[in-house]
This record gives sequence, structure tokens and C-alpha cells, in this order.
Amino acid sequence: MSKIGVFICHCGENINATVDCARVAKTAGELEGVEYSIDYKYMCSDPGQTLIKQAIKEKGLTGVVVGSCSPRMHEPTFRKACQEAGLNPFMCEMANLREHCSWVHDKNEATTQKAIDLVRTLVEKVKLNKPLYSIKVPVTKTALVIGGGIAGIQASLDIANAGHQVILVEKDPSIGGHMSQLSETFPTLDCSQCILTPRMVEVAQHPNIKLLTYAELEKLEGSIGNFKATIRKKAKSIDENLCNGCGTCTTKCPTKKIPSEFNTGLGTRTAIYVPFPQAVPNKPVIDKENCSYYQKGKCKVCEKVCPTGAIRFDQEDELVEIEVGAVVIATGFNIMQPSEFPEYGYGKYKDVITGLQFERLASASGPTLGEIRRPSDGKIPEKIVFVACAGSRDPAKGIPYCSKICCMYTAKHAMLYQHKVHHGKSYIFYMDIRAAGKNYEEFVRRAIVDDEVNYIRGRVSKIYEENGKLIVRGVDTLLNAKPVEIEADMVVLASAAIANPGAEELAQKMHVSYDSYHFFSEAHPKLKPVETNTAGIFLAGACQAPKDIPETVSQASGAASKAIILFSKDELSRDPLIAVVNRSPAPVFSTCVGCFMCASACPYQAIGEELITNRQGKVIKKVAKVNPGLCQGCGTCVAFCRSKSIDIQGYSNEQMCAEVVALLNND
Amino acid sequence: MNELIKKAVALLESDSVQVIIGYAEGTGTRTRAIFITRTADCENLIFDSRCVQNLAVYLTKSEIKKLGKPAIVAPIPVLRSILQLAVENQITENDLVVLGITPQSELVDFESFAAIEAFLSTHQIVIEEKYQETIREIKAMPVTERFAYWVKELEPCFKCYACRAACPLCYCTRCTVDNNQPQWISVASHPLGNLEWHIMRAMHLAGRCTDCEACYNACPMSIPIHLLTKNMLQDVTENFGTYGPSLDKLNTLSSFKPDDKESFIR
Amino acid sequence: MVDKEDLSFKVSQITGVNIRECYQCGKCTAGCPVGERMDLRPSVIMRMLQSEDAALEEEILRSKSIWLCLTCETCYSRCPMELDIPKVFDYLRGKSYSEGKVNSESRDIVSFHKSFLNAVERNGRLHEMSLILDYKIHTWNLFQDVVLAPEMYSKGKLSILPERIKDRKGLARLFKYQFKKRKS
Amino acid sequence: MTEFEPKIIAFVCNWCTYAGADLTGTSRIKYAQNVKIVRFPCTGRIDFMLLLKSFGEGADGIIVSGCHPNDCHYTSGNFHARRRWIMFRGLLDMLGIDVRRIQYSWVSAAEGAKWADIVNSTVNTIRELGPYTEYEKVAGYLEKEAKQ
Amino acid sequence: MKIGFYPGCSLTGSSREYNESLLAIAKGAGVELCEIEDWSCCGATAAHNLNKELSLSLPARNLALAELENMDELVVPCAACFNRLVMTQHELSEKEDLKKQVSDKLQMPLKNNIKIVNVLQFLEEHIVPRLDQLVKSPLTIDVACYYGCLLVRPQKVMKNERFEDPMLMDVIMQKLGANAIDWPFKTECCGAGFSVSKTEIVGELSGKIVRNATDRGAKAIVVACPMCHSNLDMRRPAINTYLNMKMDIPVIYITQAIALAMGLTPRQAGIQRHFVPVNLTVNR
Repeated sequence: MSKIGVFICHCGENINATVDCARVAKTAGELEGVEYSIDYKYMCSDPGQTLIKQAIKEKGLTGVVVGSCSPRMHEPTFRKACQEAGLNPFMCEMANLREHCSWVHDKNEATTQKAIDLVRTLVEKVKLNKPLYSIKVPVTKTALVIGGGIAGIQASLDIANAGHQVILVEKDPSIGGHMSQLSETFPTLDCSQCILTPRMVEVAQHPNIKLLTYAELEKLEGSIGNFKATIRKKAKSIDENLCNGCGTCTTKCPTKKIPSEFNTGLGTRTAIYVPFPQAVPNKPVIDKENCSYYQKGKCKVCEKVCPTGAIRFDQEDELVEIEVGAVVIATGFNIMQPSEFPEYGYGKYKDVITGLQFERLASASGPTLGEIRRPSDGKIPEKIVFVACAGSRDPAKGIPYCSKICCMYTAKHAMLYQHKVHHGKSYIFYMDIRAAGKNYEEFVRRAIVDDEVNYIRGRVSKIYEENGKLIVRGVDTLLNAKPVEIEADMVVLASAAIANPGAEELAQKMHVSYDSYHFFSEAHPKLKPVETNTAGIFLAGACQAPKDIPETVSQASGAASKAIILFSKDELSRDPLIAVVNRSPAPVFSTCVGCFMCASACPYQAIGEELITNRQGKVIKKVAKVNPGLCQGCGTCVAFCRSKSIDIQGYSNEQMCAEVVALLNND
Repeated sequence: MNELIKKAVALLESDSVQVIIGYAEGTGTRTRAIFITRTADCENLIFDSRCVQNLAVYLTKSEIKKLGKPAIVAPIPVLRSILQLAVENQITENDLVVLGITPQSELVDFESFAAIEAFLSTHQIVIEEKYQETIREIKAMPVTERFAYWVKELEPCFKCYACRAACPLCYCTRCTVDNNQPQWISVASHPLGNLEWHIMRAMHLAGRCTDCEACYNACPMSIPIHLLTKNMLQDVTENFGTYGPSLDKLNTLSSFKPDDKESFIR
Repeated sequence: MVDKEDLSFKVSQITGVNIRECYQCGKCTAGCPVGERMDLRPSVIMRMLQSEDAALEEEILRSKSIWLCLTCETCYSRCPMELDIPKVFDYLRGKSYSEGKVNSESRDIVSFHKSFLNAVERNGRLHEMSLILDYKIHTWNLFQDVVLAPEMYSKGKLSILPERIKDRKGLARLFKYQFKKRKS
Repeated sequence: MTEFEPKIIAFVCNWCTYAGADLTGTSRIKYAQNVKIVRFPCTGRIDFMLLLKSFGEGADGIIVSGCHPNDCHYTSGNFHARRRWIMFRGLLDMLGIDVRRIQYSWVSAAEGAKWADIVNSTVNTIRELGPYTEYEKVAGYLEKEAKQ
Repeated sequence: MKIGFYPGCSLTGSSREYNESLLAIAKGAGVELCEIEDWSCCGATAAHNLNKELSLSLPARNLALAELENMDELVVPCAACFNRLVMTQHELSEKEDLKKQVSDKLQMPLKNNIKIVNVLQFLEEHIVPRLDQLVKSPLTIDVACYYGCLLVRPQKVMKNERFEDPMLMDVIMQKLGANAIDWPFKTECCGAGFSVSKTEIVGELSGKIVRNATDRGAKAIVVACPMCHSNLDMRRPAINTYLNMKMDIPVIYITQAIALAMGLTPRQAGIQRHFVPVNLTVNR
């Protein structure tokens, strides 16, 4: 027989002000199976908890219902108290009398009656509760870091330096990401590559880091502590062990006119290539799409000139399976496509470029060796217009959000331009200047005051070419919205930062959620900014939302520390609220008929097969079996099972039925 | 159907199968299912338009399974059920020999379930116009009248479960109606129990039912329960596209599309 | 007295354009073909509406801008917030006209529109010659375009007699007709 | 005669709507007492049999609510649930069980006000529809039997 | 299929040549256009600016008449009329009560579902597929295709994919053998309804268009709108005054260009009605 204890909390006056707590306790005490019932001012306080513990011991309670705040608030508190008093913690349930009752209703009879109903419902449930025991899962102390930009690099180094293994996967032939493309960085104007390349080398040399470039995540299975990842290593067409990175092949390759991704199309590369001189690893790959041999079956020049015989035309993509305990996603961002700006002529006029292209023009390692020369004819622009918010804060273009980094880099661009072209004139069309950050506002003021950059508050409506000039039609909203027309030599669009193409697909592979712009979603916007909704998968950098380098690095270290915390224990303990397939005596064994429709409904691939054999070892039945390590306890399978052969602990069919019956029968 | 008999004899003689599930003359003008284990009995096999019982129901029955590997006489409704049973992991290709029968009463061999699916793709499930009309009429009733209509229609049900026994897809070891922990539905054959039973039965067939009408044919009270499944079939087509058993499509209710459309969720 | 439900509220209600969504980027003004000539530019008018200041609203109704608008829809097609500014201007023009607040410098534009509708009301179709005569009488702008007419005539572009539609009764009904007014 | 007070049961998921209803409380937004919540891990767990049971046990109305599409804590439980609801609703409608008595909704953890709105509007709808006497009559056989 | 035809007032007066050339090519291509019986003015900008009711009821009257004659689609060559008709159809389709009011007042039924097409859409569907056979003497000049506002905006209703840089007219001109230049003024406003009341504005706006087309080497501007035509052609004195130079680039209707390419005489195409002399024999 059940001996249930009911504990009604006044929560100071929070509950008691509208609910007659004493009467709730009294009425509950009269319910069948309730052994003890009491109300108290603060049930979560020490004396309150003591009250519960004593009652458990003295009355020999078999179950506890606490009528107080939301279980999302104090369920762990009260379950722990029960455990300390020797009662299985899962024999404790909470009736939500505060958030769902006292705070949302006025003081009257119906409110108290509702409180009674809620308590009675949970009493009926708890009678059917069964003792449950936490599930222990071992932890694989290796982290998978996806993306080798500054976020992935930082996270990898932090985890590796804490003594754990890291597998860093990068889709491009080299790590470095967008940061390696930047010229100088705000607000200090230090050279981006100068601060980044030492980190890249450190990654390559770190004994705890295994670097897989030109590789992508194919599949991710499992759950926190025990993921199984399948990585596709795209064929580089070279034997990395033999290649010594001498570069002969890249100089001799006859296909030289391929737009360089690294130089954002402003320079060219060969078909066998190293993306940029400081690349890590500094070994080439063959771009099959553009290689004459792969496309036309003729050439093989690289193979002939290679001194070590490292070229492998027959190499194929390779799938490798790895086991990891945590994943850090650091896949970065992209910038908006040219086709989105018909009124700005981007894609039509060569001298209308993006901010990222300007970075390459301003970079000492770029196609112009750091001189600002316009793409069309190589002339130094005398007048240059920067357009902020090109795509950002523009719901019509599908991007209502602020890209966050453009205000600062546009100020930097104008500044770099003024430093390099002393007699030049620069204009920035902007809507607001968002320079919240250490030394950021000062930086922008310097651009305006010291470097004489003309800031014009207003948006540009159209850019067109007339007589070799780019006519920029904008407005100065601070001068009574006076239309402004500037004849510019070059225009730089601060085009919006957007999620990487394929982000959605990647999110689905990993079962992490993403927002409507395809940036990955953090578990909580304030308190869990680096976690995802999937335990064991963390976020770093601009794949979560646009952010600048310092912020990216901080988040990467945050994500790394989350992984390190996870690795600090040998095993994980999980709530046992998971699905189980029933068992019954022979000859039935289980009522499961093995249709396995639950398996296709399971979001976690947690349902497998179990063969039931007789004494002679002959298979007599094939039934479903839940892998407790994978099951997350959503219960979709339970609702789907026609014969009710699968059930979920803590939310079982019997319990839920009892709740429904109890809730609706109050007379 | 000499050809069918010859084929059956050959199968038994070569011991390729141990039992033939087929149709034979029954009482009066009716036909019945027979289970032939000896070549001599093969001559009892018949096939004509009266053979409407869905034999696939026997494929999952343990009594029949005990007889050994079966060959089954399979007109189109049976073929559909076989395919659905295969999708649901209840039978495998090695478990049986399918003696397919076309609507022109020709015998066809099927090498694989995939071949059955290919064949069935040219014989899609179609809800006859007369049923569509009836469903439209029922749906046109005011909601209370419609409810009263069904309560009345279901009243004669005395929970004999013939519908369940005849349905090839009701192969559960223990039906939920027999589960009393919790007591999901009222066992007695009063209006509530009847209503709940038929709702559950229909829902359990959602996206699975192959419209063979075996349930309706089996019902001693001729309750039009097949209208419920036919209506669901229409709903599936309307909401989720094509319908019918398929080896590589997931079941309607154990799969989803992120952009499934509905108009009633706020 | 400031009526809390005045112009901006009505604009939003009747045109469905939420004035509050304008964040003053100025792209409408920047692309406006007559932006230079306007006394109150589109983005300024949007800002004035946001102010809910009766004096500013009065200024809008008496402005030249609302009549200078060509309804070319460039502003609308490029507005990042997809605000239908031309629709707002439609409403403002209607209000300015019905309240007799048309800017004196814009009366020729209004006169032209009126002459146009007069011409249509008479015949059901526009007779350009009648339109121009009517307009000239109303604006005393007698010598404008005097050089064009003979050449137009000689090129067969002006007919002396108007075309008339048959169902002039039905047409008259349309000209008399006013929609049921929403509660104002 | 006292006014009809609808009996409404709400089936909600733990991660979105239950948390959303918590937020309604923290925001002190008032709503009618008629609706009482049963907590589920996920809308995917909500068995149609429980909805049926609720009518059998005398509910006048039902609310079923969970995470918005794409927001499911378990990534796809709500998508499965949605399909099930579409089919179940079609069947109930065919049988003349008044589908207006079941309100489905997506309420996120941030939509405290929406939860209050869903509750209040559902209570109003059910108030207008009146007690579910047709179903009660059918279910009533049970009680009669019990009494005999 | 019955193709209805709504000429609009301009085509009976100042843009007579547009009408003539359109009917000529339709005839040449064997496409029958049925003029709506007793059509009336669409109300144009005037009604739009001064009288909301008329701005809907006048266009709706013509739509209702077209429906009565069982027309499957309605060709509206005047871009201004086209815009008013489409906008009316759009607004009435969104507001059922308004549609009913208008229909009541018209004392005519209004289904409001006729397919309204502008001249470019008409050409694309009915003439372009036959151009290969129809073109007798290809035009071999550089042209600037000018679309103006009303054919492309508002984007939400017109649903033109390339509303900043439409290409339909360019494609047709290329098929006639001409070279359609790339230029940035395709959809800039010409001054529209201010032709009479604010001629100096037309001079400026149209002037910029004419100047850019000339600068980019076009030998003719091709249009599909009577208002654009009269502003660019008839208002050339005002344009010249604004630009302070004499511009002689001719302005022709797309239908005239097709008529000429089909081998019709310039007179049949109505070329003689233009203010700016047209001479298209200049080879590239």
C-alpha cells in the first residue's frame, strides 16, 4: 500500500495569498493512500526540507508530493532531500501551485479547488511511480572540433592543453578561416596573419591535436560522452606523407586562371594549389573540378615534376569513424551573395566590391600587395564610398539582424584607405555606428577626426556607372534628408554576415537546433551561450551569430572549458527517464511484435533489435530494444506503439492515465 | 485455374514450400480458405471473383506458421497486405512464395517484394466514387447529427473482434484493448466502449490500412467501419501525398516532413 | 488640442502601413526622382508622422511634396522595411485635398487631375483636347503648350471630337458614388 | 443556475509550453482556472488515447501544446505529433466528435502571454460550445452500469 | 482562347501609333484582339490621387465588361492603364467587402479573376514564339530598352524577378536583330503625369534618361508606355532646355520595332507621328 506524504508550501505569501494552503493540505490528507499531509511557509528552506525528511523516516513514506513552485525550479532540490532521507528520488513529484496556479489566478474558491486538483493528480501519479536509478555512461575523452578558423583553433588548443585529445576537422585545404584573409584588425590595427599564423602552426605541431583538413562531418551518432562521428576525408590527390611541400607542382601547373577563393576572386590560383603561402598544412590539393587531367584526361604535369612522387590521381574520398565525447562546432560564417544587391550593381560593376574583398586589397599578402587598387583597371581610387548595412538590418533582403562587425571594419577600411591614399576622399554611408567594445568608440572617432573620413547618415538607394564613375545616390538624413550624389571610383559594400551554406544540413546531422537564419541556436541566450540543446555539443564563434575576433576567441575558450569539464569525470550520470520495451513470461517474452516503426520514429536512433532465443539457441522472436545510452526520453515511440509494448519511465502509460483520470474526476 | 493447381503441386512436390494457403469452395456459394499440405488436395484450389477474403491474415498466425513455409494465393488486396507486412518486418522474402493473381485472373510469379511493389504501382488503391460520396454525405451532416449517426451505427457492435481477427495488419501479440494496466478503453460493448474501440482500431491503421475491406466483410453486424479507414486513407493522401504500401517509404505516422501543412494549430 | 488618434494612427489604420517600422535609413529619399525638389522628403514625412505632433502633421498636409510624388514606387521597391510609402502618400493627398489644404504651389497639379476627371466624367473616355482646354481655363495658363497643339494635330495625335461611351448613366453613378465611410 | 464552468485538460511538453506557462506565472498574467496542466516530456509522447480518455472522463475541452516546429527539444517529437494530430483530427471529425473542443498550439518557453491567450480563448470557445453533453451521454452508460 | 484588348484613352489620341503598330503586328502574326465593347477610362493618376472610389470603380468597370465578354486574358498596352487595372484587381482580391461594394455600384457581376497582361507579356506569349518566321528585315542598331516604373513596380504585385534590371524587352529586341545595351536607367521615372502640369520636372527626369542612353551609344530608345513615350519624344524641347543641348535620339514603341522588323512600312508602324524624327537605318 502507498504511503504518500503531501507537503504544501506557502512560498511566503506567493502561494498562500490566493490559495488556501491549509485547506489544500487538509483535503489532500483525506485522499486514499495519503499518510501524511502538511503545509509550511517555505518548503525549500532547510527546516522545510527537514520536515519532509523527518516525515519520510518517521511515517515510512513511499512517495512524496510537494505542492509548491514549478518543478523546473525545485524538483532537484526536493528529490535530493528525499534521497537523503532514504527514499528513491524518483518517488518524489511536484504539483505546480505557484506558476500554474497562485500567480495566474485571483484569490477565490476556484483557485484553491484547482490547487487541490493539481495535488490530487500528482498523488495519483506518484502512487504508480517506481524507484529508478541514474544511468552511468562512460566518457570518451576526445573532442571533435568542426571548423579550423580562429574559433576552432582556439577551442582545439585549449582542450589539447588541458591534456585531452582533439580531432580538428576543416573543410578547406588549410586551417585559418576568415581571419587569415583579413588585413589588419580593429581596434589596434595589428596584422591579422601575424597574430594568427603562430596559432595555426601550434595546432599542427600539438601532440594532442589530430588535424584533418579537406574533410567534413558525414554523420554523427550517439550522445554526450559517447559520440560516433564519421568524417569524410575528401581526396586531396596527394600522398601527404611523401609530399614535402616544395611547391614545384603549383608553379608548374598549367591551369592558372582559377579565381582564388582565398583572394575572394581578386587573384588566381592553379588547379593543384595551396590556398595561401602560410597555409597549414602547407601541402597542396588538386581541385578536381578545374584540373585538366580530371576533366579531360590529359596533363599530369604535377606528377611529372613532383620530386617525391607524391601525386595520387586514383585517390578516393575516405570515410573514417572516430569516437568522441564532446563536439565543438566552429564552422564560422559567410557573406551575403552579390545577386542580392541589384540596385547596387554588385556583380555588374567590377569596382563595387565587398568588405572581405577590400580586406584582400588592403592585405600585404593580397593580390595588390596591400596597395588599394581598384579591380577594373588597377588605378588607385581617388574617391571611395563605403556602404554600411549592405544587406544587414534589411528585412526586405531577409536579414533583419545587425551583422555586428561591419561598423568597426568599415571604419577600419576607411582608415586604412586614408593611410595609404593620403589625398583620397572616403565616405561612409551608415545608419548607426555600433561601436560598443573596448577601445571601439575611440577607434571610430579617430577615423572621423584624425583621418577625416566623411560619415554620412543615410542609406544608398542606387549605384550606377556613368562615364567611368560610379554614381552613388544616397541621402544625408541629418541635413533634412538631403539627397546626396557622389561620383566614386570604387564602392565597398559591408555585406551582411550570414550563416554558412550547408549550416542547416550540418545542424540536422548533429540534431542541434538553428534559428531562422540558419545560425546554430545556443541552449539559453543568457545562461547557456555556448551549449546547444544537445548535451555534449558546444558552439564557438560566428556559426552561432556574427561576432568579432575577441568575442569569438572568448566563446571558443568557453566551449573548450565546457568540454574539459565534461572530460574531468570518468563517467556521466543521467536521469533514467528513458523508454523500455516490456518483458513478460514465456512463451510471450514481450508483447512487442517487432514492427520497428518505433525505430523509424526515434530521433536518436536509440532503438535496435533484440533476438529472443529458446534454450536451444533458436531465434523465436525479434523485438525492439532501447539503447539506454542513446535514448533521451522524448517518448515519441511510446505514443506510436500500437500494442503499448514500449513505455517510458517516469511518464509511463499508467502514470499518465492516472493523472488524466484524477484531474478530471473532482466531484 | 489449372495452372494454379499445377504450380501448387510442383511447389509441394519439390518441397519448396510445405503449405499452400488458398481458396476452396465453401458452403453454399461461398468460398473458404484452405491450407493444403498434400499434393493430392491441390485440386481443391480455386480462384474466381468470389474469392475476396484476405488470406494474408494467415501469414502471421502461429498455427499456420507451424505448418512450414507457405505459398499463398495472392490477388491484389493480398499482395498489398504482403507488402505492408514486409514493411513492418513481419515477413521476409525467404518466408514465403507468392502466387500472384492479376485482375485478369492470370498467374504471376514475383521474384521479390520489390517486384510486387512494381506491380502494385500500376494498381493504385482507389477509393470508389460511391464511398467517396457516402463520406462526403456523412461529413456534410452537422457535427451533433454526425455523432449521433455514428453512435447509432456502432450500437450493434458487441465486440466480437471479428474485424480484428480478419485484418492482416492486426497481428499484435496483445491488443491494447486487452490491456488493463492501464485500462485504456472500456471493454464492455456499450456505446463508449464501442466508440473508443473503433477509434483506436482506425488510428492504429492510419497510414497502414491497404483498404482490403476484410474488417467490414467479417463484421457480423455489417457496421460500416471501413468508411473510417477509407476516410483516413483520403486524409493521408490529402495531407501527405501518395498512399499505399512501399518498401522504401517510411510509415505515415512514424515519419514526418518539417513542412507538413495544417491549419488548426495556433 | 492633440488628438491621440490623429494622422499617424489613421495612416496606419487605413493604409495598413505601420509608420513605427520606419527606422529612418533614408533610402526612400535617396532614390526618389523628385527628392531634390521636395520641401518635405519622404523619410522626413515618415519621421514627422512618427512624432504624432499635430503641428507637424498639419505641415505635411500643406506640403508640396505629397503632390510632387510621381507614384513611381521606387521608394517602396527598395525600402528595407517594405513600407508602402506611395500608399501613405495616396492617403495624405486625399486628406489634404478633402480638407482644402493643398499647397498653393501645387494647385496646378490638382487642377490638372480635376480637369482630367471632368473630361472623363463628360465622355467616359479622356479627350486630350478637352482636357487641355479645361486645364488652361482653370489655371489661366493659357500659353503653355501652345506650340505643341498644332504639331500634335498635324501628326494625327489630337482629335477634335471626343469619343463617348454609351453607358454614360452607369458612369455617372460611379462619379456620384462614395464608399461607406469607416468610422472616423 | 450557476454559469457553466468548462473542464479543460491541457497536455503540454516540458520544454516549451510547460516552461511558457511558468513564464505566464512569473509575469503574473491572469487566466481562467478551468485549464489544468498535465506535463509530458514532449508532444511526441502525447498519445491520442489520452485525449480520447479525457473526453471519456468528462473533459469539455482539451489543449495540446508544445514547441514550435524546429524548436523541439528532441528535434522532431513535435513533427511526429503534428502528423498524428492531423490524422486524429480528421478521424474525430468524421465521427462527429467536435474538433473545436481540442485546441492545438505551439507555445514556446518565451511565450507566457500567448499561453494565457490560448487558455482564455479556449475557455471562451468551450463556454460557447457548452458542456459536452453528447459525449457525456455516451460515456454515461459507464456510470449507469457502475451504479447497477 | 479569347484575347481581350483594352486600348485606353492615350491609344486613341496622342499614342495612336502605339495602337496602330500593335494591331498591325497582331494581324501579321494572326492573333485576334477583341476590343472591349464600350470600355471607359481607367481614371489614371488623377482618380488615383483625388478619388479613391473612382480609382477602383473605373478600372473595375472595364474588368467586369471583359468578363461579360468571356475574355480569357486582357491585353493592356498602356503601362499606366495596365498598372491601374492590375492594382485594382489586386486590391479587390484582398478585400472581399470592397469588391462587393464596387460590383453593386457597377450593377455588374465581378469575379475579378481575368488574367491581365501588359504588352511585353503579350508579346512574349503570342508574338515572340513566331518571330523567327515573322522577322523579314532585322534591326541592326544599338537600342536602349526603357521600361519605366509602371511595368515593374510595385514589385510585390508585378512579381518581376529582376525589377531593378528587367530583361524582357531586351530579349525581344535581341530577337529582332538589335543590340540591347546594358544601361542603368531602365526603370528610372520619366516624370510621368507631370507632362502638362510640371513640364520642367519631366525635362529633368527624362533628360537624364535620354542623356545616359545617348552616352552609352544607343541609337534609339525603345518603350512600352504611352506616357514614357510622350515625355521622351514630345517633351524633347523641355529635355533639350534642361540638358542645354539638342538630343536627337528617337523614341519608338516596342511594337513599332517589331512592325518594322516584320517588314511593314514606317507609315504602317506610325513612325511619321513622332516629334523626334526616326531613322533606324544607321547600321551598327
